[in-house]
Amino acid sequence: MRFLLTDEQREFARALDGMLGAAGVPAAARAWASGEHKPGRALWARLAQAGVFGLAVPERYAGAGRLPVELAVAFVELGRHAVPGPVVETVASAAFLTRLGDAGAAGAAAAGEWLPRIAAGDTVLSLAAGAPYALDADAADAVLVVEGDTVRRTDAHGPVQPSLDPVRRLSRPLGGTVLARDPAVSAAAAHARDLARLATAAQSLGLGRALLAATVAHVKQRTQFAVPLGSFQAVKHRLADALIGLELAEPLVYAAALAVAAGAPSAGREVAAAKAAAGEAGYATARTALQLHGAVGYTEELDLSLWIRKARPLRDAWGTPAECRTRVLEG
Amino acid sequence: MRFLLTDEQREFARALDGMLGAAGVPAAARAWASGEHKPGRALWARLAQAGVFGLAVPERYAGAGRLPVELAVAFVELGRHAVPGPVVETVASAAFLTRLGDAGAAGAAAAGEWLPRIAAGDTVLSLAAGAPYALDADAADAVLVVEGDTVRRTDAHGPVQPSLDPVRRLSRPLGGTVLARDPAVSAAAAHARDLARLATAAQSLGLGRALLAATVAHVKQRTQFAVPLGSFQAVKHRLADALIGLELAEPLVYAAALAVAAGAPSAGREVAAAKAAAGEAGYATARTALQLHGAVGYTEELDLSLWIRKARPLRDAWGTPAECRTRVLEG
Amino acid sequence: MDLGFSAAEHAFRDEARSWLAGHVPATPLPSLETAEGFAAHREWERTLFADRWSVVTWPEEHGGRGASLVQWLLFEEEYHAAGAPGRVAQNGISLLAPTLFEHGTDEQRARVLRPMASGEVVWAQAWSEPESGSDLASLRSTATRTTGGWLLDGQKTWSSRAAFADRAFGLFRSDPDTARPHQGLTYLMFPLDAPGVTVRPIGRLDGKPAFAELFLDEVFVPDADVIGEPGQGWRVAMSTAGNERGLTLRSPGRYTAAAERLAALWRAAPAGTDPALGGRVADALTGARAYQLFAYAQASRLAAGHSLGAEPSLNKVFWSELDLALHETALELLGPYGALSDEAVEAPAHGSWAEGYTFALAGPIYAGTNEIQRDIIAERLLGLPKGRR
Amino acid sequence: MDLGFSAAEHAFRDEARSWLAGHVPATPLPSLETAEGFAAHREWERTLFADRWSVVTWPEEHGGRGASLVQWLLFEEEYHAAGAPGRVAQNGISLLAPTLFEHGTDEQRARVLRPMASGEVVWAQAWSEPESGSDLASLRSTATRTTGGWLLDGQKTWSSRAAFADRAFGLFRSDPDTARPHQGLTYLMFPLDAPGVTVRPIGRLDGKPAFAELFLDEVFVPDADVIGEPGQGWRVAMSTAGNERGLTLRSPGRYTAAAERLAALWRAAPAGTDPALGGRVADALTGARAYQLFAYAQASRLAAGHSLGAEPSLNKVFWSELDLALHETALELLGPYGALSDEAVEAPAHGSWAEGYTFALAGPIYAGTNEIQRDIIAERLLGLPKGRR
Repeated sequence: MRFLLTDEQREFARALDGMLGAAGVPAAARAWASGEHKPGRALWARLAQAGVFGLAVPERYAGAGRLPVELAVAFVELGRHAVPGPVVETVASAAFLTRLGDAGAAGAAAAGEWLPRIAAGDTVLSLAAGAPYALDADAADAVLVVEGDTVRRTDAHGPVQPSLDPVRRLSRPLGGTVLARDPAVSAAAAHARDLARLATAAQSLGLGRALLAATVAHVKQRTQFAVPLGSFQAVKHRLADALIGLELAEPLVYAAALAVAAGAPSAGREVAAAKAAAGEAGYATARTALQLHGAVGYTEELDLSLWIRKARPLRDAWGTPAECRTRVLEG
Repeated sequence: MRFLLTDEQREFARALDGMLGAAGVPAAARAWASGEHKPGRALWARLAQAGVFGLAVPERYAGAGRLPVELAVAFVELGRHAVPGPVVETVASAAFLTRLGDAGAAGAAAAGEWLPRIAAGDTVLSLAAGAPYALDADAADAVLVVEGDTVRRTDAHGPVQPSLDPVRRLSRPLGGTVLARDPAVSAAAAHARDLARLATAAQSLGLGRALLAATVAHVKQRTQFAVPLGSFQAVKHRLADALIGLELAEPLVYAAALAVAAGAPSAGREVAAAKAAAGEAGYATARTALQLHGAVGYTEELDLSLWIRKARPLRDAWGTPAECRTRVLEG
Repeated sequence: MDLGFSAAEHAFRDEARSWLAGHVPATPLPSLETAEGFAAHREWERTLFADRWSVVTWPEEHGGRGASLVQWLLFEEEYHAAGAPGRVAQNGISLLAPTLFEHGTDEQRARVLRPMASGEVVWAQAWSEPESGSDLASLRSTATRTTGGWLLDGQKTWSSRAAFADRAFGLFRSDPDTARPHQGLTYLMFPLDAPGVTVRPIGRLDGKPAFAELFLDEVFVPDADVIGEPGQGWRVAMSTAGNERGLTLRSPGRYTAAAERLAALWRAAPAGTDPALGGRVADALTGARAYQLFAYAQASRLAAGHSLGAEPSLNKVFWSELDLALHETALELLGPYGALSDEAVEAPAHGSWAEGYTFALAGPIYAGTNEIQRDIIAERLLGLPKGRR
Repeated sequence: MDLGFSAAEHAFRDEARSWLAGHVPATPLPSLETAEGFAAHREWERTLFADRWSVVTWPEEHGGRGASLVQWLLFEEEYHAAGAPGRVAQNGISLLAPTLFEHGTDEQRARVLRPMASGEVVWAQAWSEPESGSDLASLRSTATRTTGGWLLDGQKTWSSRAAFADRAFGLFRSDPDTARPHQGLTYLMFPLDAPGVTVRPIGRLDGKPAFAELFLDEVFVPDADVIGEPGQGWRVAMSTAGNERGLTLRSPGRYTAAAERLAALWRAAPAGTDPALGGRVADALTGARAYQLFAYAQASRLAAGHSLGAEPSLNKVFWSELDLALHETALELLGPYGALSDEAVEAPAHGSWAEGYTFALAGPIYAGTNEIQRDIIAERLLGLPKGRR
């Protein structure tokens, strides 16, 4: 047992962190929110180049093999930098298509068509399964819509419904053509949902880490009543609680990734536990970041708002805490 | 509208407070916990003399008339002083017997027999309705046991089961004779339950007030790191939260008493809301008192333990917060 | 102890209810924090004022009804239960007007109050500065004596509604040489369209310009627009900061109405809704009722001649946390629709839950952060030692 | 990154499991905090020690197995899953022994460790004094030089298990003239049955004498029972206060086992049980798993040569709040039976939930209050400024 990231995994995280830190992500996110996807797509290409999407694609489809731990490592960084776009939905689609391909089902051809393109960063997919809206359908090359044993693909969607995180653009997928109608569809969708939960949990964790770091820096520098805000015990304790939440969520995320990697029967439960814990920790940290920044945290002018607004939708996407708790109880 | 206690009500509270403060209640409570009921019964007589039990007894049974507001005022003081014994159960029994008498039901004779004795402090009753245990059956003159449309009276009970508050002694009522079997029984029991909830909520409120006062006094006097404990912001904020909880629960308690007094259709809901809020506020204050007293708060040596241990059973007696919330939702 | 209302109170409530039933717009106005919505809300203030429902507690001479605080509470209950619009005149009415009543001149009251109450002149507050958030005594903007008045210089921020408002009020340092930071401040009213004023709107979390930064460069203010004595601004501002104003900043009616709407959401929730949300709905109902009753008790005490002291700090912490919990519960009950912004066509209830949530997020911050309020509660209501934090 | 266990780790776990299956008493021992229970638990320590399960991480020469921290974690999981008794030797093993390993002499280790591990000599800690709770540096009890040793005077309190224990260890002020309160303290071991020692048991909330006050009047302690250098006691005590010990104070196995029992309670709960409790059961399962994994990561880091620094403060806050939430949930699930004390004949699970709840209530207080721990987390892990509280 050596429950530590390897040097390679750490180096991968560091490299992504460095690349994203220099890539102007906040500007891309703001453009994305206004429906201008070009900077976001450029970022997407760089993520692909760094190998992020290939982590969800088997080697036979020109991916790196399915590597959930590395995927979690990557998505922590995507969360840390508040990367816009249907990144979770695209890797979940990859997982879905791979399973469909493995099952030799009707949609297997789609796996062959899309998976190499996903790995290369050429295809952006959204995915709707049991939810009325798809994320960023207006930016995606296609949306996969799963209902029971049926999966459709479509390029059409209803009017964009702005969400409380304007970078997350929601719309109803419309029409489309049936890719497959097969019992393997719902099994593949369940697996895709687990991968989506894992990736989202990792994003929440990275988002929370970034919010905590920004807030710690703020309260060290900002003075009130002639002393740094960070010298007030109420401020200290609130930040301590944020750290506890994030520190204890992190191992759940990586253990869940290991369980997914191993195909363990416990994977669904572990992913749900990680999702609930990381999502709640991320949201609690966002609330703390907002409160301790005060009015300035409540404006959209600071890039901080990109992080603050994303915490709650990430907490709820692909399984609210309540849904995840129910899943944990199922054992 | 004048939502303030009258001068008379305040004076009544002050008199009770003064009497109980001088009556050696902690010693009586400790004796009660060891099964020695004499000091507790002496206290009971003084409460009766002060008019407490008569507040639940109509004038025609030698009581003061049914006065739920004054009853709440009194039970705040009983809670503030952690008075031992089935005080709630006795006044709830009075409410039950009165209703039974009003309905002219089979048990009406019992009303005539017992109500004057309750008002006079000569009879201590316990009451079990929908719960396996009766409080202080070993100290009571009789236990009323309600099951559906039937009420029994009994003097027999199983072995005392010590509870987490050793002053609250629980046992199973055994056997007994049927007092009444009548549809009026369950209606009377529902009314008695509401009165029990109201009185218990008032006790929780008074208990919380006493715990807050004791803890504020402690943190002003106790120094750590060369300053009073009460100068630490974490301590301040925790006590501020306790005060908020109690201050906002108080008007719910009195409004519920007014609703009961008026026989308002909303009474059941209002009593439940008051019970949930006061019970939670009392328990939260007890946790705060324990934490801020530190190890000394965790001992049974301080009389404080009599208050700390009572907060949780009061929160749960006659309707847990969950049960009360369900009742609130029923409208 | 009596929760029954008098015949006059009942009559007042009934009159308010029937007026509201006849006048509240059938569909919500556009968001108050947009130019279009601001204009629509200004128009609504005019409607309210025309029938003397804008400022019910003010004397009749200024367009009010001389209503009691209890009547105001009842009016607010009816107002929010009717789903009536947000109040664009609120900053002036609840922050500036009490100061004018206590410290203003007859001339100021005659000139300022009616246009404030009718929405003709909308007021913004200008308290905060970039380096002075919770620590208001450290203000740096200045008022310099000039012929017939003062010249204002400096920067104010978080000025609510200033993006669209007409005038503002705030404290300025008129004597930089005083020993203590609370001294030498002067309370002034100034126009937002005057030469030297630059208004830079700031988008709040949802992008709407709910407040603004004000840059002031030799902005002339006549002596007639000083409230109270020059140099006494801190005392003038603080004398009406607590007490009744702490109660009237956010009326209980707002929360009782929202809690009822939340309970309706819960009753209509689809099968499979997290049952734990029921408990949170019950807590919202109970919390709103508790705050309502607490306010009744406070109004009763004020009517009996008592003072509330630091007690409104309790109100502030309580309503701000209630509001947030209530709206978080609502968004959860709405499931995937809870993620939509108020601008989404498909947003439930015309986006009012989303708008309410965004607004509630600011509650623990403005009007004295909840951390400051808890310090006040501990020190002034519980008597704990000051000084260390 | 690997959560798989090695063959040696698996074998160790299996051996522990089968030994426990054969030895754990079928019904729980009487409460550790009673005279009868103390004796029974002491006997259990002897049984553990006889088969080298008392102190698995110790070197074999002292009766251990030289087990790794990971093996210890696995042992603890098995131990608690098997429902094995509480550890009366715990204070000595987790608080005194690490200090002896680091600062003791060979003679001390040879003399003290085996009887400690076998339950023959049960140790109590004697840190706190009436005026020194969280502020340990303000100790007043003294150690005065005398021929061949020291004379102890003063008062200690909150000495866990001291009502029935044999010996105690603590810090004493040996040089009253030092400028700073952390200086001039000496770490000493002393007998509880010596002349001059008065032990006054203190009942905890449930009345059981879980700790005691110690009155010391010229109690002689030979030089052989000083640990480290005289005057260096603070450094000696603190050098092992954090790091591994912070992890080993409360093993994750305790909470994973309790959470599983809680989940069993939930599954067996009668119809009508508050559905919201399900979410809290899930949180307990998730919290226990999180702490388990967090400990695995810490053990991995320690094995890789890293230090944990102030990190155990995170553990302390987390497990103490988890423990309390878990037991509060259990009592709610038990309905009216949750009100019974562990001494009630009808108490569920032989009173273990009630006993666990009472114990959990102390968690946020002992071993450094959670307030102190949060200060440490903020200052040492987040780098926030010290000094003000």
